Order: sequence, then C-alpha cells, then structure tokens
Amino acid sequence: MADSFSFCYSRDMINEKARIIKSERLADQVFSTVFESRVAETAYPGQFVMVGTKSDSRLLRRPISICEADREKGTIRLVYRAVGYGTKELSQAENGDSFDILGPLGNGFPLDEAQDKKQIILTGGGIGAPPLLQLARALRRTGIGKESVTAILGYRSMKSGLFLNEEFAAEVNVILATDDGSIGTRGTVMDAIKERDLKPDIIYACGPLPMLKAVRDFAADSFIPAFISLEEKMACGMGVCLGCMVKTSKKDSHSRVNNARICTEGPVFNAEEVVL
Amino acid sequence: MADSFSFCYSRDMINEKARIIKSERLADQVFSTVFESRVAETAYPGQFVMVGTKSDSRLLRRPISICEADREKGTIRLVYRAVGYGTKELSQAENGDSFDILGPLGNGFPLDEAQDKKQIILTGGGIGAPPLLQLARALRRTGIGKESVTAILGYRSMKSGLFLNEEFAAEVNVILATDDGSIGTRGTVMDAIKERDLKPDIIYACGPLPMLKAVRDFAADSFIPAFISLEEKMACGMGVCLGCMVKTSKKDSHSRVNNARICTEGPVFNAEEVVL
Amino acid sequence: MSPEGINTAVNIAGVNFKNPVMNASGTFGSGMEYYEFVDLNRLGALVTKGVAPEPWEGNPVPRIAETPSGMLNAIGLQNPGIDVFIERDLGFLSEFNTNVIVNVCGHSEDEYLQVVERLSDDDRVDMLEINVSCPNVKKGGIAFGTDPKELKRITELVKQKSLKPIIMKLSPNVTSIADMAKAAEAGGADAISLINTLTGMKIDIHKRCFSLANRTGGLSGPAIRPVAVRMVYEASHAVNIPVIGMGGITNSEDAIEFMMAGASAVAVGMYNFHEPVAMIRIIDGITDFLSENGIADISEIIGCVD
Amino acid sequence: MSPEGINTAVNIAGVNFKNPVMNASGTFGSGMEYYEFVDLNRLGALVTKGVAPEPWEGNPVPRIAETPSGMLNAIGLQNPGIDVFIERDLGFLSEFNTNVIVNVCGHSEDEYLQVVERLSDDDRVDMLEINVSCPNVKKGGIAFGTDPKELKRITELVKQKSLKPIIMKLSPNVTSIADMAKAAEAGGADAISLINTLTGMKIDIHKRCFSLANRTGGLSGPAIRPVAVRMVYEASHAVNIPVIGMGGITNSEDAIEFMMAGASAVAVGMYNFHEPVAMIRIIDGITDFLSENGIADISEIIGCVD
Ligand SMILES: Cc1cc2nc3c(=O)[nH]c(=O)nc-3n(C[C@H](O)[C@H](O)[C@H](O)COP(=O)(O)OP(=O)(O)OC[C@H]3O[C@@H](n4cnc5c(N)ncnc54)[C@H](O)[C@@H]3O)c2cc1C
Ligand SMILES: Cc1cc2nc3c(=O)[nH]c(=O)nc-3n(C[C@H](O)[C@H](O)[C@H](O)COP(=O)(O)OP(=O)(O)OC[C@H]3O[C@@H](n4cnc5c(N)ncnc54)[C@H](O)[C@@H]3O)c2cc1C
Ligand SMILES: Cc1cc2nc3c(=O)[nH]c(=O)nc-3n(C[C@H](O)[C@H](O)[C@H](O)COP(=O)(O)O)c2cc1C
Ligand SMILES: Cc1cc2nc3c(=O)[nH]c(=O)nc-3n(C[C@H](O)[C@H](O)[C@H](O)COP(=O)(O)O)c2cc1C
Ligand code: FES
Ligand code: FES
Repeated sequence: MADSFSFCYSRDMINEKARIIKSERLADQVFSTVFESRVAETAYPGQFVMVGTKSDSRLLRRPISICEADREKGTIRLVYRAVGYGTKELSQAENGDSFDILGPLGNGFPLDEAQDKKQIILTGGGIGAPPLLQLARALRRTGIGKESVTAILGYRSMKSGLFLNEEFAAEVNVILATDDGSIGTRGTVMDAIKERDLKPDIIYACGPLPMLKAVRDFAADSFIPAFISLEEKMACGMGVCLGCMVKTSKKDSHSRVNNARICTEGPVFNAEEVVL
Repeated sequence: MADSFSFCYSRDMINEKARIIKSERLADQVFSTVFESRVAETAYPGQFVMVGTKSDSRLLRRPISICEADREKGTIRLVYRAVGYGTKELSQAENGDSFDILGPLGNGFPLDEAQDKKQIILTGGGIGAPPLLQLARALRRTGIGKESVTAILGYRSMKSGLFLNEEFAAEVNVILATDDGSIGTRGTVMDAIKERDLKPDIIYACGPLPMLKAVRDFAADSFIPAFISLEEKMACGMGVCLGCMVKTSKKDSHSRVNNARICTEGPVFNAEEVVL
Repeated sequence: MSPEGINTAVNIAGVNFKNPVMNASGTFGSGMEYYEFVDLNRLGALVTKGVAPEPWEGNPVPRIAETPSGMLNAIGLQNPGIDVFIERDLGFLSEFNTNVIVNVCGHSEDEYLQVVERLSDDDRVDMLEINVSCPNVKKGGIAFGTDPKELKRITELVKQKSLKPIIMKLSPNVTSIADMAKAAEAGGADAISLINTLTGMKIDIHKRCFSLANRTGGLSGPAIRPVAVRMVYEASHAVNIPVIGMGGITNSEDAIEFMMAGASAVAVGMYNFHEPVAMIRIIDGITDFLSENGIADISEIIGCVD
Repeated sequence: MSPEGINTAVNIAGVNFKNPVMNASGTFGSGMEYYEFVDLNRLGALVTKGVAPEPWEGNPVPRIAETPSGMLNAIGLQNPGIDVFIERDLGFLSEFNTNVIVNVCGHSEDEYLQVVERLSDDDRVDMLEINVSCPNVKKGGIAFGTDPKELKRITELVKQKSLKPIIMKLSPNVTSIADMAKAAEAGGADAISLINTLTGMKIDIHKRCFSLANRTGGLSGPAIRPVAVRMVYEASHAVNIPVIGMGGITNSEDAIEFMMAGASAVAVGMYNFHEPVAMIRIIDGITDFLSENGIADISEIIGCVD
C-alpha cells in the first residue's frame, strides 16, 4: 500500500511508558536517568526521544537526546540539565516511575563520514555533551582507533562539576575546557581547539548556538565537514507541526522553502546546509 | 480594628498541607481517609473541608464533610464515594501523602436543638451518612442517652456494601434500609421511618435531594424541626464566589435576595428555611 | 516602598497603589471572608464584587463548573444592592489601609449611573470600576461591552456623574480589543481593566444537560492567560491611559508577564479560590524578582517588552 | 457500521464519514508521518495542513510555546505549495480508505481561488476546508475571518469555482460567531468548521522577549474547549448546515460533548502531539459510549442538549 511511496516516513518508532531503573545526579543541576525502553533496539547516535510530563496542564513532550542506548539490556540513558518543569520532574523521579517516551526520533550523526579520518573531533558544550557519548562509542565500534577521536568537552567550572568526562575518556581522548579555567583550557571548546592548534578532519558538535556558529565558521575556514546538532521548541517531534524549523541554504525536499524540520531532517545537520 | 464589625466572619480556619495517616476502602467505591490536621481542633459536626487535587489542571478544591474529628489525636476523617477525579485520587493516595486542606468550613448541625428531645433521628442516605457520625458522637457527649438517638442509614445493597453502620451502632440505635431490601427495610430511609411508624421529635439529615425533600415534608407534616445538609458545586468554599446558592424562604442577611450560601450559611439549614 | 528600598508603588489615574496587586472583582467578596487569612493592608487595592442599585438574585444553580486549568462561572452578578453595600461593605473596608475600588454593574445605563452617583463623593471609595462586560447578564451589560459606540457613550455618562477616577472593565469577547480600549479612552475613562471572562459552555454528557443552569458562563483561570496577555498588550498599545491586567494570574511570574506586556497593575481572580493567600505570595514574589534583577522601580518593567 | 451494529457514520454535505472523527488541520501533516502509528483507514477523514498556490516559508522560530492546558503556535502556514502537495500528499493519501479534506489558505482572494480551482475536479479530494481564520497570516486571512461581509463574499467566490463541497473554517476571535456562521451559510457554504485558534501571547520574563518570534500565536488545546463548545453550540443553532466541532478534544467524552452541543463531526488538534494514537482511542470510545447507553445511531446525540 503506502509502501510504494518513498517519501513516506518509515520509522521504528516506539511510543511507550518506560520505567526508570537508575537515576543519578552528575553535577550541579545535571542528572542522568536510565529507562528500560524498546527505543534502545534501533536508537542511533544523535537521535532523541520526546518525554512526557506527569503534569496534566503541561501537554507538550520534552525533547532529550539519547546519551546511551544499550541494545542488550534494553535501556536508554538521558543526561540533561534540570531547567524547567519537565526536566526537574524527571530529575526527581525514582526508580520504578514511568514516563511516556516517543522515539527514537530524527536523524543522528553520520558515522560513515568519519571513516578514514585521522583526527575526528567531538565538541560538546555543556549539556551538549550527552549525545556525543553514544557517538564516541559508535565510532569506536566501527573500528576507528582511540587515537583518532578526541572529545573536547566544555563545562562551567570544577565547582558546578564535570560530567560524562570519564565515560568519554574510556573511549576517546578528552580535552577539557571551563568558563573559569578551573580545569583545562579557560574558555570555550573552540578556545581549546585553537590553544592546541588542532587540525581536525571532521567535527561533530552539540551545544549552545554561539559554539555551533564558531564550529561552523572554523570548519568552513578549514575546509572540513562539520555535523552539528540543533535545538528548537517542539510540539510533535514527528515532523507534522512544523514548529521546529531551521533555515537551510538549499530548498529541502519537504518544505520547498529553505526550511528544514529539526525533529525530522535533523536534529543533526551538515553545518554548511543550515543558516544559524 | 475590623473586630468592631459583627458581620465579619471570624473563623478558626486552617489552610494546610495535611498528611494521610490511614486509608481504607469501606464499601464499593466508598473510602475513608484519615488526615493529621489542625482542622480537628475546632471542627464541629456537619462542617466540611475543601480538599485540593494534585492535578494542576483541576484547580477547584473538593468539598467533603468531616466524618470524625479527633481533637486529641489531631486527626480528621473523611468518608466519601469515589465519583470523579478528585475523590478517586484521594482514594488511591497512600499514607504519608499530603493534600491541601482548607477548613473547617460552614455551619454544622445545631446540637442545642436536640436537648430535651426524646426521639432524635439522624437520617443518612448513602454517602450522606458520614457527617452524621460526628453528630451522633457529639449528641451523646452532650449527655443524651443512646436510647434517644436513632440513626437510619440507607444503602444500595449488601452487595455493594454497608459502611460506618457499626460505628454508628456503638453510639446510637441503628436502623438499616437498602434499595434492594438485601438488609433492613427495602427502600429509602423515609420508608424505614414509615414502616416503623417512628415519631421523631427532631430530624437531622444528609443525603440525596429527593431524600432531603421527603424529610422536609415529613417534618413539616409532623410539626417537628429538621436540619438538613445540602450540596452544591463550590469554587471558594468561603462565601465569596457566590457559586453555591440555595433559595431561602426569607431574605438572608448576606444576600438580601432569598439566597443563602451553602458553604457559609450552610451546609446545614433548617429545612423550613430553604426552598429545595 | 518595600523594605529593600525597591519601589513597588504605581500610580493609576492619580491614585497611589503601594504595590500593583489587587484581587479581580467577584473573587474576594469585599474582603470580609478573607481578612483573617490575608492581611488586606498588604494589597495594592481591594476590588469589590459588582454592585447594582437594587439587590440582584443572580442565576439559578449550578453556577460553577471546573474546566481544564480554569473554571466557568455564571453567578449572574448576585449582589445585595447599593444600600447594604454602602453600610456593610464600605464600612468594613474603611478600616483597612488599602485602596478601595468598587465594581459597578447594572441592567441599564440608568442603573449604572445610580450606583456611580451614590458613590461619587464617598471618601471610602478610591476608584470605580465599571463592569460593562459581564457575560451573564442578559440585559444591558453585554451591549455596552461589545459595541465601541455604546462603550464610549456609557463611559461619558459615567464620567459626568463621577468625581472618582473611572476604570472601564473590558470584555474579551470582541473582535478588536484595541477598538474597545480606544472607545473607553475616547469616552474619558481614566483607566481600563481587562480581561473579564471569555464566554464558554460545558455539557454533562452523562446527564445530557448543561453543566451550568445558565448554559453559558465566564471562563477564567490560567487557561485564558495567553488570550489575556495578548489583549493587555494590544489595549495598552492602543491607548495612553493605564491598564490593569488580569486573567489567569497564579504567581509573580504571571503578574510580571502582564506588566511587561503593558499593564500598570494586575488583578488575581479565580486563583484566590485555589490558594487564598495567593496575592500575598505574588506581592512578595514581585519584590524578590525586582531585587534579584537589580530593578529599583517597578515602573521600569511596565510595557518593557515591545 | 461498527462491529456492534451501532451506526457511527455521519453524512456531511453528501459525503459519508465512517465515523465522525478527523484530525484538525495542521496537526497531522498529510498523515505520512503518522501512518505507521495510526491506521489512517480508521479515521472519518484526514484533513491536510493548509495549502497555498505557492510555497510559504512561514514565520521565524520560535513558533511554539507551551501554556496551561494548551499551546501557542505561530507556524505562519508554512507549506510547500499546491504543486508539491498534489503530487506528493494527494498521491500518498489516495491509497487510504478515508475521506480527504484539503485545508486551503491564501494571502488574497485570488490565491484561495487558485488552490480551489486546482483541486476542484481532483478525484482524490472529498471536500475543501477554507481557512479564512488563520491568525498568523498578516495579509488577507484575518479580514475574511472576522468580517461577516467579507466572509460571505469569499464563500460565494469559492463556491463558484468548486465542484467539491466547501467547509468554511471560522475564527473564534470575533464578537458574534453566530453572525459569522450565518454569513458562511448565506455565501453557500456546505458546512462550517470551528474553532480555529484563539489569538494569544506569551512573554519570557527572564529574557524579556516574546516567547514566539511572531509575538502572537494561536491558542489551542483543552484550555480553549469551553469557548469552542459554546461557539459550536451558538453556530449550530444559527445555521442549518452541518458543523464540524473542534478545540481541545482529548477523549471520547470531549468529542461527545461537541456533538451534543450540535457538531455533526469533530476534529482532534494539538492532542495528537501529546498522544499520537488519540484519534483511534476516541473513535473506539465513542462506539463504547453509544453501546453502553443503548444508542443505535450516533445521529441521536447530535445537538441533543438544547
Ligand atoms: C533535539 C533536542 C535534543 C535535546 N537534548 C537535550 C539533552 O540531551 N539534554 C538536555 O539537558 N537538554 C536537551 N534538550 C533541551 C531540552 O529539550 C530542554 O531543556 C527541555 O525541553 C526543557 O523542558 P522543561 O520542561 O524542563 O522546561 P520548561 O521551560 O518548563 O519547558 C517549557 C517548554 O519549552 C520547551 N523548551 C524549553 N527549553 C527548550 C530547549 N532548550 N530546546 C527545546 N525545547 C525547549 C519545552 O520542551 C517545553 O515545551 C534538547 C532539545 C532538543 C530540541
Ligand atoms: C458541603 C459538602 C459536603 C460534602 N461531603 C461529602 C462527603 O462527606 N462524602 C462524599 O462522598 N461527598 C461529599 N460531597 C460531594 C463531593 O463534594 C463530590 O463528590 C466531589 O466534589 C466530587 O469531586 P470529584 O473530583 O471526585 O468529581 P469531578 O466530577 O471530577 O468534580 C468536578 C467538579 O465538580 C464538583 N462536584 C462534583 N460532584 C459534586 C457534588 N456532589 N457536590 C459538590 N460539588 C461537586 C467537584 O468539586 C469539582 O469542582 C460533599 C459536597 C458538599 C458541597
Ligand atoms: C466567581 C467569579 C465572579 C466574578 N464576578 C465579577 C464581577 O462581579 N464583576 C466583574 O467585573 N468581574 C467579575 N469576575 C471576573 C473577574 O474579575 C476576572 O475579570 C476574570 O475572572 C479573569 O481573571 P482570573 O482568570 O484571574 O479569574 C468574576 C469572576 C469569577 C471567577
Ligand atoms: C501547530 C498547529 C498548526 C495548525 N495549522 C492549521 C492550518 O494549517 N489550517 C487550519 O485551518 N488550522 C490550523 N490549526 C488549527 C487547528 O486545526 C484547530 O482548529 C485548533 O488547533 C483547535 O483545535 P485543538 O484545540 O484540538 O488543537 C493549527 C493548529 C496547530 C496547533
Ligand atoms: S516538532 Fe513538530 S515538526 Fe518538528
Ligand atoms: S463556594 Fe464560593 S460562596 Fe460558596
């Protein structure tokens, strides 16, 4: 039937009540929650889930990147900053609590682009780090050596706490940067790249908009590919509400108006293809 | 200051988060919840509390009569039928859970009217029984003998279950009625009165409107006083929204328009004074 | 002045408010029922329930229905009439150190004017709020409230009779709130307040009847806040008189949202039922917000988002 | 006919709907994104996102903001234009056994008519829904949507060009919904649908900016349901053409509430985002309600509360 339409969205999407099996505080306001979820079966690095709230006046689900997906255990891990109602509620939930989870959603980081690259850099600014952890593991699993992959992780300060850096260190080289210089480079992840005069062959990035712009500019100047993960307010997470747009340099196939849906064509984009 | 105004409402009202210390199912859909609450300090038989919900889209508090108030233990007990969101939520709550409680509210059953009466009848139709339990105890405590007080309690059937009847029996005489005759009189509490040809000197009643009308008519025919407890949808429970009116036979002091506020002038009224 | 040296006082039509927070009419009585709970002296103003020349009995019950993040009411402006009101309610209110705003209703022009005349030289009253927008009154009210010409006319008439500053309270059930605001201003209003309730309906599908005896009622509560903020923004940009904003305020953030949209003061309505001390929490929260953000005078945030 | 021998089918302007439940325009794409989740064949109809003659890029982001029991959107009717739509979306939809209703938008009369002409004899389209009420389009739309004379005129023009039955979709941002409904009927509309979103606004007080780049947006969700039910009631009592009701429907009880108020069919909007399978649950819930209450034909409940 509708299978004949190549533009239909064929997805292994799951909508379920997922149970929490582990909750942890990682740093100031940063939490980690592990769910038992069938989303693990197909989740790809850089994809995200939409998590429902328990409040019946807050009806939009919250988009959160998948930080780890363990297919064997059937678990996914979300790492997030508690900023508002939904993330705070999640951070306070206990083992056994269930949340509505829709996912995996979106297109993740292209792994094949990293093949044969000598210097692969992952830049994670603050709460942008989580999706890069799954990426780091996936890259290693494709046979890429640890020496070829460096994660540059930017944090606020030692005081507010580092998170995930040790888990990154188990997979890839790690360079730290902090706003106040309390550990690693004083400054941003871009400052860390410049300080060490790194010459990456490809960059994967997730983090605040100014960082993503800097990565894009750096990549363009260095003639290397960069893949960046974007955020926008979302209602459906599935590509129908057209709420989560980013301007694109070319007309995309869905909108025909230089607009791509972050939830569907993204959240990861080739930095050249979007207008930030 | 404002003390000079006799029409001000001087109340020992409490607004608190009260903790549940005991929850029980008494019959089909009928539950009992005991709260640790300072409302116990002043609660008078027939008064009620407004109980908040935990849903942040359901903002009105639910009026529930106080079934028991134990001043020494500092507890109040609510007995209610789980009919909608709020009462179901309450029925599913566990020990230690807290709910917003505002009370005690309204004017209760006048105890002094029962003094020197030989045959005092309390008629509770279904979920109207709970406030009469506190009344039964209070009447006994004023020195009235058990032989002078009879509670006529109407239920659906043995199958859906009786509730509170044993607690009534510890204080007063009890006569049962069920819709299906599975125990006691087949029919209503009025049928039970007629069947036994009771000649009460005063009636206190709480229950569905048809029962209250029958009680009013019976009392009027018998030239005896009847005090009935009324229900209406409430927003504030404190006398300001003017949502919970009942028509009165005389102009009342607050409204001047033959309207009394059930939450404030009631919920207990002299049956002669209201138009049902 | 709040203790921290931050100015929370606002001036509306020459009347000084110690802070911009008051109750919305009809949700706090005349304060009598709440005064042991809520220190009325802390409020920027106390706004009374609507009062008419004669007692009104209002609508039949049910008058209340709960809706998602809000409620419907169809009280029908029950009130004991101006005589009782003057003696009882104003007598009570005169003992408190807060502004008194009397909300006025009527079935006809003449009825509005009768109330206004009675209160015009009463020292205990600081301002009059003319409710031309009550959706539950069949005669009069609704026409003034939705037709700019009628609104201008009634405003002019009221102004002629009144020595007190006049606040015209606008209905949101109109195509253009800006036109209504302009009409009130053109008629000489000293301020406008908005929004009154949106007309709504609820049906009990099991009993197959309307949830309110009056069929329709006024929707209030957080549900309507986005509509209210938008209308406050549009109205305050259409006129030069001050705007009192309301509709779904539950906390200091909501109150500040209305002020940033252009309101000089705010009113809390149905949330008083949910939480009787809400206004005090909001007053304190506004001061905290100003102090945390280094804002010395609340006037800096009025209409600051533009 | 549902399995239990209960008739849930309704007829609107000569088109048979297997059940009265469809999605609201703009909340389900053209079904492509949902079809693996939700069996489109179960729906009474599939209503597409608004389509214009040329691609529209819509508003800048943020386009979405959460509000109490609802949300604001200011998509600005982004769409790929009628050419892509006909090839891609209609191609896709033709494979399903459900009615297809195409929602039409335009900046001008002429643009509406262009879309209508292109679809008028397309077999894959069952009805056209004319969105004269989108609050996020600055030109055109809003005038048709709030002025009865303009509405009647555009209805007449559309009817002249269309062989398909026409549904006029009404804006709730008006003083009298009954007048708008009558104007659509007078213009020859075969049905009306309502409500579109209420215009609202949200402010981020910490960033001191509007939550939506477009400043205002359309409020939808359970918050607006009481307003929507009231307007469906008023509109269905003002006209003799069928009414499709929507605004905040989340479950079968809400759907039945709209039908008892006078709607012949209902649409589910933002709740699809909360729960992608909501419509299927609602369809099943309606059948259960009818069977539990011994109602053999759904038409018995349409407008039964009066
Ligand atoms: C694809 C994607 C992946 C993300 N991954 C992560 C992650 O791994 N870890 C993490 O900490 N955060 C992540 N975010 C940001 C996260 O979605 C927000 O922090 C979260 O939605 C805030 O919800 P709240 O209820 O706590 O805040 P509230 O302020 O109560 O939220 C109100 C509304 O605004 C939306 N919203 C608020 N902030 C954002 C934001 N930054 N982006 C999108 N919507 C927002 C909410 O979803 C909700 O609809 C991601 C966002 C996107 C779009
Ligand atoms: C003074 C008073 C004392 C009461 N005492 C008791 C009692 O001791 N035990 C008991 O089981 N019930 C009692 N009731 C009835 C009780 O208030 C309702 O059953 C309860 O409000 C239903 O709430 P809900 O959330 O479960 O139902 P929902 O249907 O979700 O409630 C929706 C709204 O309607 C209101 N409502 C629904 N039914 C009633 C009703 N019968 N009376 C008033 N408001 C209603 C709710 O408060 C709420 O605002 C009393 C009512 C009043 C007015
Ligand atoms: C129970 C009730 C009674 C009201 N009575 C009046 C009234 O007498 N006069 C008036 O102008 N507005 C009246 N209103 C409207 C409120 O003053 C206010 O404009 C509206 O409720 C919106 O604010 P809210 O969402 O904070 O409740 C009443 C509202 C409620 C809920
Ligand atoms: C994200 C979004 C996009 C919408 N796009 C359209 C549209 O293109 N055309 C239209 O007529 N209505 C559109 N609407 C309005 C809905 O169809 C519906 O009328 C409204 O949302 C009320 O229903 P609800 O409360 O169930 O969402 C849109 C609504 C939303 C939330
Ligand atoms: S969130 Fe709806 S299209 Fe992306
Ligand atoms: S519930 Fe508000 S006056 Fe009784």
